[in-house]
Amino acid sequence: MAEFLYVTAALLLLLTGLGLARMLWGPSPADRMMAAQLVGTGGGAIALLIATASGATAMIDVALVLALLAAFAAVALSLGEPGTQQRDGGANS
Amino acid sequence: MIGSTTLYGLCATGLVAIGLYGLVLHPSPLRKVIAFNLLGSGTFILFGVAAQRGAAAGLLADPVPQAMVITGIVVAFAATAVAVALLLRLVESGGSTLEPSAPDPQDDRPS
Amino acid sequence: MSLMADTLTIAAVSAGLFFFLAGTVGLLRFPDTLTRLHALTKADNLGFGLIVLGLLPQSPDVASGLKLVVVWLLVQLAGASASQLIAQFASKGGPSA
Amino acid sequence: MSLLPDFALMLLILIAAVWTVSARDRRDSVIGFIVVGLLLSLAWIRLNSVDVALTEAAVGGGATGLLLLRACARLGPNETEGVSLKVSLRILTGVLCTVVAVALATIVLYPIEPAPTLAPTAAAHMGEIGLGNPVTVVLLAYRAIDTLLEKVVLVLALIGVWALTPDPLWGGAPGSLRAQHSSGPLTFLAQVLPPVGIVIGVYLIWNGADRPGGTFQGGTVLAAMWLLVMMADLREPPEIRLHTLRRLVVLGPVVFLVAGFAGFWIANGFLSYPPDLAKPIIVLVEAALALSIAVILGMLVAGPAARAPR
Amino acid sequence: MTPAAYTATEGGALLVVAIVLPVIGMLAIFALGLRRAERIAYLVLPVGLLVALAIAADVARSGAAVTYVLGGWQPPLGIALRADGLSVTLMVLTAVVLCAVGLVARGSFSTPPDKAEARSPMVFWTLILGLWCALNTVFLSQDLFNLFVALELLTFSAVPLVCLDGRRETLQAALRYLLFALIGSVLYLMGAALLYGAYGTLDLAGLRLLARNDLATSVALGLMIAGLMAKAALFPLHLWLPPAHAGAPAAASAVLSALVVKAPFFIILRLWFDVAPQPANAMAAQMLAWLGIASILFCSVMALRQARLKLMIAYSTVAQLGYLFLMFPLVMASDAPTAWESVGWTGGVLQLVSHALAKASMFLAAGLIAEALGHDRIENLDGAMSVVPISVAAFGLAGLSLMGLPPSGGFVAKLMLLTAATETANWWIAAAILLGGILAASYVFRVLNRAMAAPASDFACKASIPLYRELTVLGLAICAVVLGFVPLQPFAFLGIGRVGLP
Repeated sequence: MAEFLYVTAALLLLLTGLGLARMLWGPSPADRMMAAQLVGTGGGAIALLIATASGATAMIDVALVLALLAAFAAVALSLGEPGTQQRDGGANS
Repeated sequence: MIGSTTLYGLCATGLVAIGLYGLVLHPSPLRKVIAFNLLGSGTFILFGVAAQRGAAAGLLADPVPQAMVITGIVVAFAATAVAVALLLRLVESGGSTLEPSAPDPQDDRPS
Repeated sequence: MSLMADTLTIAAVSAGLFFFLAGTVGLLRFPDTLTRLHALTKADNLGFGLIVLGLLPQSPDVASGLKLVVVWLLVQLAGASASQLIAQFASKGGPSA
Repeated sequence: MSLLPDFALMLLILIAAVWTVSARDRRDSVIGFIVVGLLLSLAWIRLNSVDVALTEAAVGGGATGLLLLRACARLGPNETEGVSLKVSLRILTGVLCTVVAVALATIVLYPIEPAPTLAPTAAAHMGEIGLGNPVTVVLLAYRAIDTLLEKVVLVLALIGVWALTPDPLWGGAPGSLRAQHSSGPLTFLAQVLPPVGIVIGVYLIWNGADRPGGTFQGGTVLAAMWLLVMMADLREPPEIRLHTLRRLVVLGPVVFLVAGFAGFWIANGFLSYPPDLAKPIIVLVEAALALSIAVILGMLVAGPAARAPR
Repeated sequence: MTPAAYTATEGGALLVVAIVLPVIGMLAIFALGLRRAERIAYLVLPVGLLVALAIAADVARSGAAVTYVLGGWQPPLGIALRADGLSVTLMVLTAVVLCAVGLVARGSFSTPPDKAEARSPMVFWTLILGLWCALNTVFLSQDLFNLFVALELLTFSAVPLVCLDGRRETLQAALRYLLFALIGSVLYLMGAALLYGAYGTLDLAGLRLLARNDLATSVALGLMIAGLMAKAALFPLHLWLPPAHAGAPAAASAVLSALVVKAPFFIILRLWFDVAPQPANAMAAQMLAWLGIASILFCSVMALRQARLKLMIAYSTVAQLGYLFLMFPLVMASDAPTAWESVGWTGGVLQLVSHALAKASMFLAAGLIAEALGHDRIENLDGAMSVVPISVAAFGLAGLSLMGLPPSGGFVAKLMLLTAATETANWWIAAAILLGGILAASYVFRVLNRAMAAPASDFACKASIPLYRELTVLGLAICAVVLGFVPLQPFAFLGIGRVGLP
């Protein structure tokens, strides 16, 4: 069973890696952020798979933190403006 | 035969080289700070490799370098925070954040 | 019992992997930002859920199983919020170049 | 087992790193950096350093990304920033980086055998502390002075950030972190996630005594929850002159120092613990430190005061 | 192969106090938000000086290093603190300079009576205390990673001091300083990672016993020294220093120039003489010396060309730091039985100490002159002598040390270096020392000439300076002069604790 889970983790890593192409291609920041999102969830899943396969349950906590903070990058991205040359100087005035 | 630990050592080497390149050459401080973080990550992985190679006495990895890395990550975050605050203040005061000698025609001044 | 659990694990995890594959393909192949987003989040969340489902029978104790479920719930929540935020972000500036 | 997955992970990290340095737009670069951080936490799992993986997940994926993206939002997004164009300089730097990389790679490829390690020594003395997580024991007992001084570094960094406050605004609150357009999903997230996050943060701190986790990981998670609430505009950042805030910031270092000095009376010297009391003392110190870390990290991201005190 | 254990000595607990006391003061100022931040600082400064003197007395009396093992955990697992002759010398120097700076800064960084807390006093005093903790840790710690944390403490305390006034130029200088410092830190840390991978210890004494002459060790030490060079502003990595040190308020500049840049140099000394496998690499020593020579010549010429007094002094700092790096080949080529019995080593250390005193005095004097005249343009210094005569005198006395004229600590230091250079037939180094002295004389006299000139008819004094501030500055300058009466030979005190490590 462990072997199967390791192989799945490896395949999932490859898929995540393919998703990175979207980060390179873009074209908009939203597209790139999606790739980051995929790495976050995919990474969480990989951590869970390795944790179960190796029996090191502490690794589940890594997935827990990854999942908890998965939306953070998207939230932070939405602080800014999507594309135009604008400055968020008003936020602190 | 190269072990997986060695692979991560090579990964650290790559991160160091990439980070160093960006840190020296990028004219914009924000990009320098990002490159500094890459360089730092590479360095931390070097500690991680030492930790993994030092697995012994029933521990999966030597805890001492791990503790050092955690301390290092905290310090790197603090450095990033100070640098970011500094460069935001610089932009707000109307200054260019670019190195004065940089040939880049554009600067961070808001339009 | 163990055989049944293993079969469930293999089936569910494989299905999860398939949905991840679908999500990645969608992310790469779909023509514009919003459809890509849709494909990614739907497939991702399903995929993640199935993998968690598959891992549940393998978890050594109740606490770990519980944590798996919490992780799944968090990913659901994060996925839903993040996709909406990204969609809002993308539509704010119109289709950007 | 096959090396392929590790090789793939290494390749992905390097690709994301190259993108981070070479992207034209600075926000793209930050996204690249977040991806590197997420992938690195997987690498740390593979290096059997779960404590570090947790830290990297919390900091690389969360705090640093937030800090940098917020900076991008305030700087304005669309400035093209290529690498400096002077060819001679680029070649020189390239050569320098290659030399460093080759030297490091050679050292990595021909390690000392058997690898020197402190693991046996560290494991041998764990019984004197009574904690199960060796990394926590290193951080709070064997090398406690590093941790203590690192907390001082955090306080100094906070002072350094606050020092950038324009004089008339001193004592006031940092600028609001909220997004320009309030949005339903964000508010929802900020209402639902923090209770869970606080539980997880406390769990990480508590768990850190015996299993991977600890003050910094837990504290970062707590800080992230606080920041989320501030970003959703459910709370404003506090004024930096507030005494409560100041006291929370120094709470961790002060408790640590008191525990350290207590060692002169109840054990044999500064930062040493009596074996039967070691665990409660360390857990107490960890709790105080985590609280301070959460407050400091949140305020570091929030930045210098931008409004006059009320 | 386990290194000999450290044994905690009688007064070892004082070492902890030396490190922790400033932290307590800093946290107190930060947390209490007192009406007058400086009150706590004035409490901490004299006590800290007494602690440093007590440790020095202990070392002098026992003739051996004072040691403390933190938490009772033996290195390499734990961390040891150790004060030898060199470290206590620098600790006392630090305490003296900081106390003097504290006195002079009272005029510029007192909390206004109508406010509960003001920005610049609060920031200044907390950061000065943070610096003190960092410096004492650098001088005492025996662990390379702990030294990294100390270096970071130093960076985080020093950078905000540069941009205390919030002007655009100083913000820019601070940002550049921070970036250079960060490169330095990360290179240092990389070296530490390699050393840990090679030896499984970062304890100085342990490394000294184990150090091999192999690739990993050379690369590690090379990276660390390169990183520290960036922090110590050795040519050509000095670019950050002049704007940063010139932009900071005078009291902060004094600390930055006198003490902060010395800390990375001190760690280079430790690495070179306590860690590197002996004999050290002769080519590396020559290279450091050549960079030192370039620092001396290039930055002295730059100092001559500056229009602003503080910028001139800042360039002079880089030049004077260059002298420190001359000692490596001189010590290597000397035939003294140990490094610390050679004339070159003593001369280098003496140069470090006398420059610290002289430069602190000079920056403080420049600050007072600028306060009195309302500007620091060298061209318009006429009349300074009539307004702040004591400060101008202090500037001149401190200048003696920089030029290397008798009687001054700088004279003895440079004479020792010169002797060592001629003894070991390093003629280029000897020539650089002489030429550097002539250049220093030109830039110091350029200022003094203007300052002594009769005031212009429309001359107006902007502010009157209390006598105690001027006298403090003069006191520092006199200390630098008094160092000139030490005997011209290696001092046994600086060698205490260095034989038979640990």
